[in-house]
Amino acid sequence: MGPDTIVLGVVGADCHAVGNKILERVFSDQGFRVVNLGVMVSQDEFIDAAIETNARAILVSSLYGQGELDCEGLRERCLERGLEDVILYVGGNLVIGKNDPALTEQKFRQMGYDRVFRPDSDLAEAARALHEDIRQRFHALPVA
Amino acid sequence: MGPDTIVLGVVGADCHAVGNKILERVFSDQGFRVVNLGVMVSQDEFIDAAIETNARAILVSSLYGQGELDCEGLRERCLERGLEDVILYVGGNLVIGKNDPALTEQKFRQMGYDRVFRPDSDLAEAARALHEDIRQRFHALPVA
Amino acid sequence: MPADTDTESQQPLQEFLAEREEVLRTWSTGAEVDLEEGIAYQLSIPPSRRFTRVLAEADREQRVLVQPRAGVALVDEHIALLRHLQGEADLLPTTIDAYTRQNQYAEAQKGIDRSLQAGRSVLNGFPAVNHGLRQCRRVVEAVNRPVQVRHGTPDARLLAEITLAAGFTSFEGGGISYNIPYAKKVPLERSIRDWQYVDRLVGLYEERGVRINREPFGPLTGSLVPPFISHTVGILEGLLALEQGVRCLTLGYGQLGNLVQDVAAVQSLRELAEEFFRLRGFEDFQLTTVFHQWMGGFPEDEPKAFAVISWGGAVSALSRATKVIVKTPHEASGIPTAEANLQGIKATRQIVSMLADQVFADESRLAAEVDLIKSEVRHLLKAVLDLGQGSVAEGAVRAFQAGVLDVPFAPSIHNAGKLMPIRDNQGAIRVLDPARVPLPADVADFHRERIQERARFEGRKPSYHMLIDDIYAVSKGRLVGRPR
Amino acid sequence: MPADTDTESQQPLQEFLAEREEVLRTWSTGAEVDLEEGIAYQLSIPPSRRFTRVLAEADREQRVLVQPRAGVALVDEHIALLRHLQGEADLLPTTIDAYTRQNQYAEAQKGIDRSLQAGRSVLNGFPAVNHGLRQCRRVVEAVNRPVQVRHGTPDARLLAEITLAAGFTSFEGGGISYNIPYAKKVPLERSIRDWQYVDRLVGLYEERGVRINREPFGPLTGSLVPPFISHTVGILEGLLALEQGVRCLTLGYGQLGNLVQDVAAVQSLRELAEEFFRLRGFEDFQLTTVFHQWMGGFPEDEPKAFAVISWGGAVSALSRATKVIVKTPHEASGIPTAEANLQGIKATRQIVSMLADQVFADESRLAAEVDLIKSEVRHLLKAVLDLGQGSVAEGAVRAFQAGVLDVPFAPSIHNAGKLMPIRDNQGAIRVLDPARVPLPADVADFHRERIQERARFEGRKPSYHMLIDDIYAVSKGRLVGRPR
Ligand code: B12
Ligand code: B12
Repeated sequence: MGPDTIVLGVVGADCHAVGNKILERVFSDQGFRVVNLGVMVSQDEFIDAAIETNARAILVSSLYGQGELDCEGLRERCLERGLEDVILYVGGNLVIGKNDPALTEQKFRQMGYDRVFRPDSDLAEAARALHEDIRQRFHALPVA
Repeated sequence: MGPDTIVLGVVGADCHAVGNKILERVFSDQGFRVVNLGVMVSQDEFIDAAIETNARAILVSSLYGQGELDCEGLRERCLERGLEDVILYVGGNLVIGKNDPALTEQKFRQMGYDRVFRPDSDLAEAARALHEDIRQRFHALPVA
Repeated sequence: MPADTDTESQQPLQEFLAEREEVLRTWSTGAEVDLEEGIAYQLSIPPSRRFTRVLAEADREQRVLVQPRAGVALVDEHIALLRHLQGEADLLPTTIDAYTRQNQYAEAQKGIDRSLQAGRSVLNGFPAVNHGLRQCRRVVEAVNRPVQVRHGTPDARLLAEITLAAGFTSFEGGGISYNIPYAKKVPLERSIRDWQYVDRLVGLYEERGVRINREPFGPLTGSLVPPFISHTVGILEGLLALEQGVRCLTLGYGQLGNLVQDVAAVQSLRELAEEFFRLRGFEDFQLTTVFHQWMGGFPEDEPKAFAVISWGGAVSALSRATKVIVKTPHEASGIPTAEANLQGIKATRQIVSMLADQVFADESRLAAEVDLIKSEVRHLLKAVLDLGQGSVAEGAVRAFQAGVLDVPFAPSIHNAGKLMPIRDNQGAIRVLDPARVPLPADVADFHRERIQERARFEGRKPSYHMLIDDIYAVSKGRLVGRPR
Repeated sequence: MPADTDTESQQPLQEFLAEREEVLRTWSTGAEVDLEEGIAYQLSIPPSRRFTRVLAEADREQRVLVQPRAGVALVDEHIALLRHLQGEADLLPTTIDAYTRQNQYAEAQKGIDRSLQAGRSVLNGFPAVNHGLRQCRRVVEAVNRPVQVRHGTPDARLLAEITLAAGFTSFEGGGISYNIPYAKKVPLERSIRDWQYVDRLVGLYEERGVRINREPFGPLTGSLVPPFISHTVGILEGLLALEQGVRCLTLGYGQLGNLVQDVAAVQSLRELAEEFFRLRGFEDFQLTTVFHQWMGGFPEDEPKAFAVISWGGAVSALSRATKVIVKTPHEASGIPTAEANLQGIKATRQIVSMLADQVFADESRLAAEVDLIKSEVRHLLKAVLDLGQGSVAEGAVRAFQAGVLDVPFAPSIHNAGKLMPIRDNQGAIRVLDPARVPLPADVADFHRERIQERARFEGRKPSYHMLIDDIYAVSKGRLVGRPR
């Protein structure tokens, strides 16, 4: 069993590339096969790539503040297109303005994202969480 | 009739001298005879000087935060010692900490000060106010 | 007036006018624009609200002007925002939202509608195209400072048509600086051409006595871009603009953090631009500079952000830039509130005016750094212009194709992304590997040696890890990303 | 060990001990003090909580340590305050209230009682004498950083007895710097003598292996004091302390605002102190420097205060002082809350560590300014020491009597107050009229010329008005007080 594949990208009309390049590096170092779509990725591009590569997770970044608009409906669209189990992570400066991080997390959880990350998240920890989530959802044996 | 005499000083154990030197200068330029007692002046020293020089007003500064303790009772002490009409002004960083200036003003008004000045007060305006207050209290003819 | 370049690089006027008709049809609000009416309107704007005048005065008096970024979805809210800032700011912005920057006007419309519903802006800027000329004019008229359009739009033709006719007196951007850091797939030929249109439009206003200020975006990705790269791009965009008839240019630089390098960069930028503009036959231009406070990742803690802002303000003053673009204490978190924005301006204003009487100059390390940047830029610009065989635009396109121009961390697929910048032991940006960017051999050696000096100090090899540490450094309270 | 000065200047031990008994009887809490027990306690303090160790390390690593001011009336509140600050501060203070500074312990007691009633501190510091040794020890033990006593006390004998026995490892002040700016009528002979007592006490601890750091108060009135005045006072106080057996000294300087002058001041302070300490026969001492962020009037607006704080932090880093004393965004208004205090520390920490890798040096204007200060101080110190005919203390007293030493804006009647400082056109402090302070003729001319240059620029004569404008300048957003 090779490394798990994940799809990475910055959603919408967002051009912030620095964090994306670092995420690619860190998640590769942490044992994932990373399919990096770069910046300005549409929801369908994320889903196409996930289907094509049989990815376990989609990691969405949004930095520029319009994430609320761009991220909405991705979970539903995944289901529509037959991605039932795919793990959805999202991170960055997700909404406009300086906000209570707890509210932002709640908002994106409700949209169907499994985990929500702040800009200063520890990436090694995020990678560990992802390994664990994948294990639980895809590799865990039914408990006897 | 010569210029009105006023007594100036920094009350208590307060050593802040810069503002005091400037106040002396400005009030002299604005036509007062200024008796400057400098820093670290006790209530009785203020009153002694006012009695000796037949001063119309006492200008108390307090910068170092303990003004609340040092300024209390000056009005009563003036009355005790026969200074019935003397005008009392106070100014500076009157209390400990950053406070609502309105509350501070109220507090010192209640102690019997006629006017209360913030650190960034316009001194020319203060001098004008003092001329006016002296006129009203000492020179105004009874209206027919 | 440079005889040969001029005619060659300009589109015949008829073609341009035909293209205009098309551009104005790309969104309904284009119909409101009438060039003659726009020129007449611009001519009615008093000098105190003209960028070019305020810049010229500051330049003469060696004063640093303070300008924020700001933009929200709805017109009244945007006006309220600018009014909140105008007391402390010398120049005002109108920052455009990210959908408009990609010409996604339908998306921008959704953002406007959602903002109306939500009672707060869900867009990261002001969708000027959707609001159209009349509404934009309300903005310009509501304030008492000159207002500039600030964005990041590869194809800004319609945006320029609307906002210039509406009375904005300055327009940021350029065919390279608003593509490579801001777009993914837009071909450089395309964006340069579309920006030639914008500059041509500005040139038409200029011909009619309306001077519009143009400001190439200096900081590029704002992420460890060596001065010789951003200077070269800025000067190329300046030349491209001059060719189309622009006459008032403000070239920009994003603070990197080392005092000597930053001051040297501002000084050399101005001197190099003068040099190359004249070399290419332009004599008649108004040149100023803009210094951007630290454009990379900020610390989240507000007092720490104030320190970064203030240091940027200090260096803008010591380097005598004509204006400084201000960050806010909310930078790491999100679009600032009006209040946070004002706080950034106030801190900047204090330090800029406190240091107004000091210059940082006549220093030997400074002179050395100025010389270094100059020799780098001359070398690089020559290579670019040679590639273009006389055409600045061609040169720029081919240079990016060949990796001769290479912007670190840029999202564009048309950028090589191979040049590797790293801070030296004093925090100046050097390049470990210039990749295909031509640097004189001794200069490349100098860069490597400075990085080696740091590597020895830190007891580790220069590598991508060092670079990543540098990326995070300022937000973690350092300039040089030392090993943890 | 300097043979002659030592014996001459030190009181016979028996006399000192007899005086001690008296001192300890001046307030009830004196009875708690036992020198032997104090020494034993000090010896039990771990190095991480000793000033001298933390300073030595920072000095070796060329790091700038960050220290706030802080003190409130009640012990538990004071502990909570220091704990709030210790995460971001390297060194902690205990700032003493103004009654204690004047030995008015009965007034201080009223302040404690009123504070208990009011549920907030009505004193502007921590009344350490009233609280006594055991309570002070609670403070020192409650935190994980070294703690210093910071005050402004002409007669600090009892305060020193109590706080040193309680485990504070540094003690600010000196016979000149805690008299002239802080008192009105205390004779200089008196305060110098009382500080010789304090230094002798520190010397006794030193002899027993307990090194206590001593820090003369560099900024004096914090109001346009030329570096040559404060340097001269600092070096005199250093010599007075060394004579009594002190071995760990931190000399201070208050930022004036001109980058070159400030960096030159820190550099020259250290070099001059070394020079004169050795000249007077002292070889064995540990010397460091402290840079005070702007000590004059602050802007009331908090973002503007942050800019002033950050600029102070930046210059402390560029000048490589050993530590920086931090102001807060509440400075213009009142004693800061714990939160505001922490904000000042955070802003300072960010800029100090961001600039940790840069020094401002090797510059010709800097070298010129360093030379200027050195020749001024050498000239002045020589005059002072000559007046003392071998005695530092005598020299200091006679120098103030004669106006040879003269501190601008000092409240003391023993200070001439005739020297007139004014900023030059770049904001450096110069003297228009040195009055009776001896400056070499060419130096005095240089000062006047620099001020004349400004006067010409402003189109007005140098005068008291210019000086007043300079006093208000920083709080109004400038450094040089230009005419309005
Ligand atoms: C550099 C920068 C730019 C550069 C980008 C260059 C480039 N192409 O990359 C330029 C100057 C071009 C730029 C442009 C704009 N920017 Co910008 N930019 C920044 C800045 C200063 C730093 C970003 C950065 O590189 N940080 C360093 C990297 C390493 O951190 P990062 O991006 O946060 O990524 C990390 C984390 O977020 C996290 N993360 C992200 N996604 C995910 C996902 C998962 C699953 C996990 C686990 C973690 C994770 O991990 C990443 C790596 O550590 C930030 C503010 C800041 N952070 O200080 C603003 C900021 C992101 N920009 C902002 C805005 C608004 C814009 C603009 C719209 C202009 C404007 N209106 O001001 C345009 C965008 C146009 C567009 N189409 O996108 C706003 C967003 C506001 C908001 N959310 O409310 C910010 C926050 C500034 C601000 N406070 O206003 N920007
Ligand atoms: C310089 C200074 C010092 C110098 C003073 C040198 C000297 N001898 O003069 C030194 C360093 C010695 C010092 C010491 C202390 N200081 Co001090 N100091 C300052 C500082 C920075 C500037 C003061 C100044 O000179 N301003 C310039 C002059 C022109 O303005 P001004 O003093 O405000 O005076 C004007 C106005 O107040 C007004 N005014 C004043 N009185 C009156 C009266 C009338 C009738 C009118 C109309 C107007 C008026 O007009 C004046 C002229 O424009 C201020 C903070 C600030 N303002 O930024 C703190 C400040 C005043 N100090 C303060 C404190 C607490 C102290 C200390 C107790 C130390 C400590 N705990 O930190 C000691 C005092 C010891 C003592 N015994 O008094 C606090 C007071 C706190 C409070 N009120 O809550 C302040 C506000 C700083 C702070 N935020 O903590 N200080």
